[in-house]
Amino acid sequence: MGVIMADIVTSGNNRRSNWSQGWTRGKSALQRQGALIALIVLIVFGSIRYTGFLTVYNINSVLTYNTTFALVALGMAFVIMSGGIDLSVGSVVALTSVVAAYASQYGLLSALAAAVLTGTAIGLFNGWVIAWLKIPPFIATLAMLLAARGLALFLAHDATVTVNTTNDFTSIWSNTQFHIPIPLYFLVFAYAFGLIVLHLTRFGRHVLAVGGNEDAARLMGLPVERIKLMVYAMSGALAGIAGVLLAAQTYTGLPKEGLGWELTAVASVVVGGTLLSGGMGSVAATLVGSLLLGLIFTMLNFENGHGFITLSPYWQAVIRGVFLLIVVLLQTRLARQKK
Amino acid sequence: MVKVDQVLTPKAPATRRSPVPERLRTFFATYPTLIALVLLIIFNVIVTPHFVSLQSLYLNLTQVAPTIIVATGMTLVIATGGIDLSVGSLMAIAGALAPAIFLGKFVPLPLDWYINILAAFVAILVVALFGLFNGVLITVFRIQPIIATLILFIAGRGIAQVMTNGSIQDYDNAGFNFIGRGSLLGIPFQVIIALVVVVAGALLVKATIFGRYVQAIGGNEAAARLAGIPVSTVKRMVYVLSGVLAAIAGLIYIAVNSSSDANQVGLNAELDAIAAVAVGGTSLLGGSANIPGTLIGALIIQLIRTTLISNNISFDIAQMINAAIILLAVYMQRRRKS
Amino acid sequence: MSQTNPLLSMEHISKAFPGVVALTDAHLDVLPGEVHALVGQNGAGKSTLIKVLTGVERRDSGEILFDGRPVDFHSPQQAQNNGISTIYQEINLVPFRSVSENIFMGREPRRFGLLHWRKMHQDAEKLLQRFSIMIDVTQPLMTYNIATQQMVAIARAVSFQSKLVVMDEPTSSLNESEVATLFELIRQLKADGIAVIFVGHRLDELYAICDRVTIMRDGQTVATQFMHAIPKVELVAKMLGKALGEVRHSQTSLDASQHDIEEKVLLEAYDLRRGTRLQGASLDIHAGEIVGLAGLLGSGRSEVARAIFGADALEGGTVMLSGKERHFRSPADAIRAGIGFCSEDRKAEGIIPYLSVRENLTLAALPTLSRYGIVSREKQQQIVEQFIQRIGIKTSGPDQLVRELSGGNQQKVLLARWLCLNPKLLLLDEPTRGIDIGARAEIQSLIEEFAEKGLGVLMISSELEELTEGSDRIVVLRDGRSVATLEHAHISENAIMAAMAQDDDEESPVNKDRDEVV
Amino acid sequence: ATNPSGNNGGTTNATCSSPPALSKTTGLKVGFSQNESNGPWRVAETKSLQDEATKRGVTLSISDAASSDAKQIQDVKNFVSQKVDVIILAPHTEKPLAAAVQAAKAACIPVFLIDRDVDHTLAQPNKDYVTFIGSDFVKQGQRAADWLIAKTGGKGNVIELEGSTGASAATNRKKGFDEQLAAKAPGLKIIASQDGDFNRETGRKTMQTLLQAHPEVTAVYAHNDEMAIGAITALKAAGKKPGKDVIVVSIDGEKDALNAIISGELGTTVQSSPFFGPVTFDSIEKYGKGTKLDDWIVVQDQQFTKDNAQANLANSF
Ligand SMILES: Nc1ncnc2c1ncn2[C@@H]1O[C@H](COP(=O)(O)OP(=O)(O)OP(=O)(O)O)[C@@H](O)[C@H]1O
Ligand SMILES: Nc1ncnc2c1ncn2[C@@H]1O[C@H](COP(=O)(O)OP(=O)(O)OP(=O)(O)O)[C@@H](O)[C@H]1O
Ligand SMILES: [Mg+2]
Ligand SMILES: [Mg+2]
Repeated sequence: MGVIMADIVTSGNNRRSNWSQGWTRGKSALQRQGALIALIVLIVFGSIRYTGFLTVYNINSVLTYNTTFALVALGMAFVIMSGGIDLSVGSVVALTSVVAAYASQYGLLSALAAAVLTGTAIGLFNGWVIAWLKIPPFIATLAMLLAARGLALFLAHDATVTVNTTNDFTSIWSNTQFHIPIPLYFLVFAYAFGLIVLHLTRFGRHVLAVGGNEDAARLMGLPVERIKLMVYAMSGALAGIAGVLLAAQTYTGLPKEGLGWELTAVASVVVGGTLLSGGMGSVAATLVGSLLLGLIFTMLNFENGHGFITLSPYWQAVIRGVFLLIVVLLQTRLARQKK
Repeated sequence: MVKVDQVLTPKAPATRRSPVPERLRTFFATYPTLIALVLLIIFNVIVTPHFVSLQSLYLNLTQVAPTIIVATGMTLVIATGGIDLSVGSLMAIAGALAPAIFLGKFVPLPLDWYINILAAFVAILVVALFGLFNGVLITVFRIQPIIATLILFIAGRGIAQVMTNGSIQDYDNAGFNFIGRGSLLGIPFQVIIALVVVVAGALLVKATIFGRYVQAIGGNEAAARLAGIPVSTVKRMVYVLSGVLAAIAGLIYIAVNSSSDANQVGLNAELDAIAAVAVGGTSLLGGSANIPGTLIGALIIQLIRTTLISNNISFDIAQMINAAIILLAVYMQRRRKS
Repeated sequence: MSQTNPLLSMEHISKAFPGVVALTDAHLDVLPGEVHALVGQNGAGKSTLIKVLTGVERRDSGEILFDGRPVDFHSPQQAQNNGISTIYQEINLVPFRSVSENIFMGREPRRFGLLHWRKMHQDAEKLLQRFSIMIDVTQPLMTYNIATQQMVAIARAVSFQSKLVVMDEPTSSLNESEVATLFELIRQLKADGIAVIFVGHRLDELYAICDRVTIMRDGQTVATQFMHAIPKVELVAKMLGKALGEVRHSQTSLDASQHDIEEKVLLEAYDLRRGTRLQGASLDIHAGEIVGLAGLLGSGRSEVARAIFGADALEGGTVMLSGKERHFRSPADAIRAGIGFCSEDRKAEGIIPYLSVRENLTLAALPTLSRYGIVSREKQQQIVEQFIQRIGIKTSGPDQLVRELSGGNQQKVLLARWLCLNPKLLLLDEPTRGIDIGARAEIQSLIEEFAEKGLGVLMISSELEELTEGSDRIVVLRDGRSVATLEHAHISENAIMAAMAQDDDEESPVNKDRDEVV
Repeated sequence: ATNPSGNNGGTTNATCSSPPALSKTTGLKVGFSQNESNGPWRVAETKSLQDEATKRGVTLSISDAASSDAKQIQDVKNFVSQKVDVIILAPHTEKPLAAAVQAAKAACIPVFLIDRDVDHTLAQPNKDYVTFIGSDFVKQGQRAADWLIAKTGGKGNVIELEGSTGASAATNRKKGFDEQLAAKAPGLKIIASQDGDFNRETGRKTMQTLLQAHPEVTAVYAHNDEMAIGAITALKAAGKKPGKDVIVVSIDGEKDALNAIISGELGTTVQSSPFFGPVTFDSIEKYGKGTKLDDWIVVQDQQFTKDNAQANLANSF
């Protein structure tokens, strides 16, 4: 008897799930496309309008330049999926670039290690403050935004720190492998890693669970604190790599670099269709979002070079704001339509 | 082993201590911050040379007044579960607009007291509209507050710079500068404004429906809507309010310098305000608004700044100490998250 | 049985929360392979006792022996590993994640260190089939209704192969058929020698499935007995701490739902339509009438209520209130027109956890309690105190945060939120879900009382007994359509089941269960 | 292992003269990379270049790095992508922008540095870039010191308002001033030196605070006019008479500063000319004609005092 009744419930459920299959899957897919569409439009527009836009040189320079931002955004994506936020990344990039600069005399690997360890340590501290001291991520990492900046300036004695240009250190930025700049390998590997972690490891799913419903995650016996700790550590580590690339690119540790990177990263993640409330998100779309927001700067430079109109930096700021608005609106539209 | 129908001797029902009533609770939330403030003052009295003087009181109060005003608005925004990153840029817009008006950049006007009022009024009105813009993005287009306000955070300062072409507008207008430089009965006028704003804000939260609605929305939006609360309207009003207060702060800011630099007005104001709110014991998760706390929070942050500068602590160390104190203050009154 | 050592014994447990003493010297012992009922009024301390056992809350004092060893769990995970799996009172799963992930969260099957998705989905499907639930396990949990979510939670808990399964009000959001399936499963567990602690307020269910019962009141254990050895009334008496006489009286007062229904029609809803969930539901409610709304989960009961209330926009159909056609664009409109609505989901759509009982209770009434936007503290206080004692909300005072109240008491606060407006029409979606029998009687007579005064009530409930007892007329929904209306004489559980399941088989699972008891 | 071009696999022929030659002299397409646009000085600099460019019929495309070294390098690379003929670079900081210079060189585009140089260990004038056109910041500091010593007779307590921490202008203006005092007038003690971030507001706030900690101050040295004007506001607010109780000296020579000198509130300001337009494009033309330029074309700065302020209002900014 019970079974018969249950079958009726079941049929209801099936109808329901088919019905709902649409919006949950389609939604996130479309949100990703929101950024993708914009990116494609931008590239096509640029290639048609500007000479020298669609050249190997330009593509390489744009991609390598945005690698640092993309790495930071990847870390941010995981933090946000866990229901948190990391405002310290910009300062951490600055700090780790300084550390890398000091360590550069011992060669690339040791510099890389030093910077990544520093970033990880900072991330662990953030995670500890958030998970164990129960201080909201926004404040905890806001404080770290100040502290890491201060530490960077302190270590660098308020100046830039020269890197060793005689050994292999700067090759991480300037060398190429199979005609592809080294930084791009970092970009690809980092995101491939991110995809695997998110979709094929317990950790990835648990991050989403914590972001989706922390209490539930705890009652299900997930080590919520440890998961948070690792997420922030990951963000710190990626910022560390970005710091190394920055130092290699500029021949210096830059204690004052990375201002406002945290917001760019958050924007990239959101433009990629990840919910700031946590529990849902996409790695691939974060890359798209980050490239999208990076490309707009290049576009503005080319537009000025185009000589048609000269946009003052002030107008450029306005345009960037409007652009962000358009992309975000486009996305919510698409998401809404399907829903 | 198991005694069937065993009836344990029923004890008298447990006596229940009544928990601290709401007022007290908010007071205790404020309490640790108060202690921190007092400690800071004592520290300064001992360490900082010439700290105990009307001069330094005046200095600290005037320097912190704009932050207090902005932070009050930020408290309400945060109480609804939102955030407003655009306040700094909005300050810049107000700061760029008012002089442009009374200097007759749009229409030549006589430099007269009512023109000053007009200029201030128009500036506030326009910025209020920008606040509404934030509110609409959030309520109508359902864009998350950080991103929605990030748009004006980026574009807003640009707008102000475009208006002034990035150059500094110097002017000579004692009448207008009164809001930044004048004083009534020996109290700096901007301090009076700040106090009025704080008191009004506190009353708003304590006594009015609006205050209740703000906290209810931050606490559980779905429930608030089902209880008949006009969620969208309330949210929009909150962002407009935040805009208006930012505008006032912006006007004070330029009046103090008697010049308006779109690149500088309100730079990092959002961080100061958010820090003040958090240090003041308002949960960033929304659902509560502690305006007196915010006042104290702002004072603490201001006092740290002066302490560090006047004791010649270099910027880098200062930053780290700043961070430590913010963490400490928030830690002292964090509320157990459910 | 009495010589076997208990699997679990909790002795002299006490636990105090800031301002509230939840447990004082509570006892509980559970034998291997028995189904042990844990009953008590709202706020008696049942959930707290369980949370203390599973390490969610730390106890202030007392011993816990599990499997003969003294234990002191610091986290649910630890309890889990030691063979205690738990279904907590509020559904605690992750809505965005797929059903199978929710089931295997924390122990996902892996291959070469990476997740083995296919296996996870297959195992999840197999598991759910034991509950004869066939759903797409790859879908996010949130796409399914509360009942399905509850079943998933149960499936998860059972799948741990534990020695003890704790169920805190597992049936509160299940309908009869699902309850039946759950009971089948519990019997299987029992057969496998697994013990079950079963917290519930529906006495029939307890008698149907439980071997022994522990009764709690005010954080203390008042009695532990064989289920059959204690008659219902005595059980209730012990729960409420009243003399038998009183209880008998209050019990019978339940069925006395005879009051005069006024002629004038209060609400008429024709052919309500909304997406796939509502496909032409119609009903009308007279002033002073209590209309029950029955249907399987997903039949659209909530949607009907929400649509009338203006919470969800209608795509078709008309709503007329006292003869005038109305289009409520928001709940606010509906409330102004004198309608109140209690959502089925207390946690997500009801309480505002960090506001006090006072603010929660008066939230909807604020406009009436204030002039020029200034709220009158006195009026607020007045109303709050009145309702706290009138419907017996168990709280340390109007200033207590509502999140600190027990589930049932939160529900009472929400009812009060509407009653204090004295509305024309009240839409109640599962109003007594998770409410103890005493409070339920109070609430029902309260509803009666307001109905006397001309209040129209729409009552959604998955408990047929409640519907048959409580309502003057019953409308039955199936797949978003109203398929039957049962007037007084024809109101019977079987009639309803037949209508909602489109099934003439006289025997209902509930009766089946009852037979075994009696 | 280092590939000094700092350019990622870009296909550019590394075989070009050093410094890269300028093929044509007419119809030039010039890219100007400004490092930020905050404050009157930068605005004036950009304007000067723009005006001169229009005057000479040169198409000038401007990018703004918003105070980010990384972005400025990228801006220069964008110019490379756009194949401009000449790049004018106002480096944000000395070392990082060497990378930009290298990138341009690798693409055989001549670079002219203005107002700040790059680190010579990483890039040399007349090799990697054509020349550096700019003032001598250390000298500016010394001149401010000399004037103050003369004015005060070498006695008093000085508060120093520093420019943005790390900026070469700040470092060198401090160096020049401090060393000069130490050498010539040990009686002038620097009682406090704090970051005023080159802007009026921070200058004012810092001054206010320092003032209340050090009422004994008799002189203020600000690394630029903006901070000096902020300091004057602070002094007045504290009821002190700038120019009488406290002597204020600074650097830049902007209009407000000259007005302050005229009204007697500011002692002197050593000019740091932002008018790079003429000199830069002259140099470009010379170079185009094949002339070899000096490594450093020093911009001759004036100094403004009560005597010449009025007269020079015109060529202030
Ligand atoms: N986190 C908490 N903070 C403060 N008080 C609490 C907390 N949790 C529970 N209480 C109090 O402890 C008492 C027991 O609550 P509990 O949830 O155990 O009751 P219950 O028997 O489960 O009631 P119900 O049947 O309604 O679920 C209640 O008075 C409740 O107010
Ligand atoms: N496919 C779905 N997508 C989203 N939510 C759903 C879906 N199916 C059901 N729900 C939710 O599950 C709940 C139960 O569905 P519905 O309300 O239609 O049935 P019901 O008869 O009201 O049952 P109940 O009384 O348990 O709510 C509703 O609140 C509905 O919002
Ligand atoms: Mg309970
Ligand atoms: Mg429902």
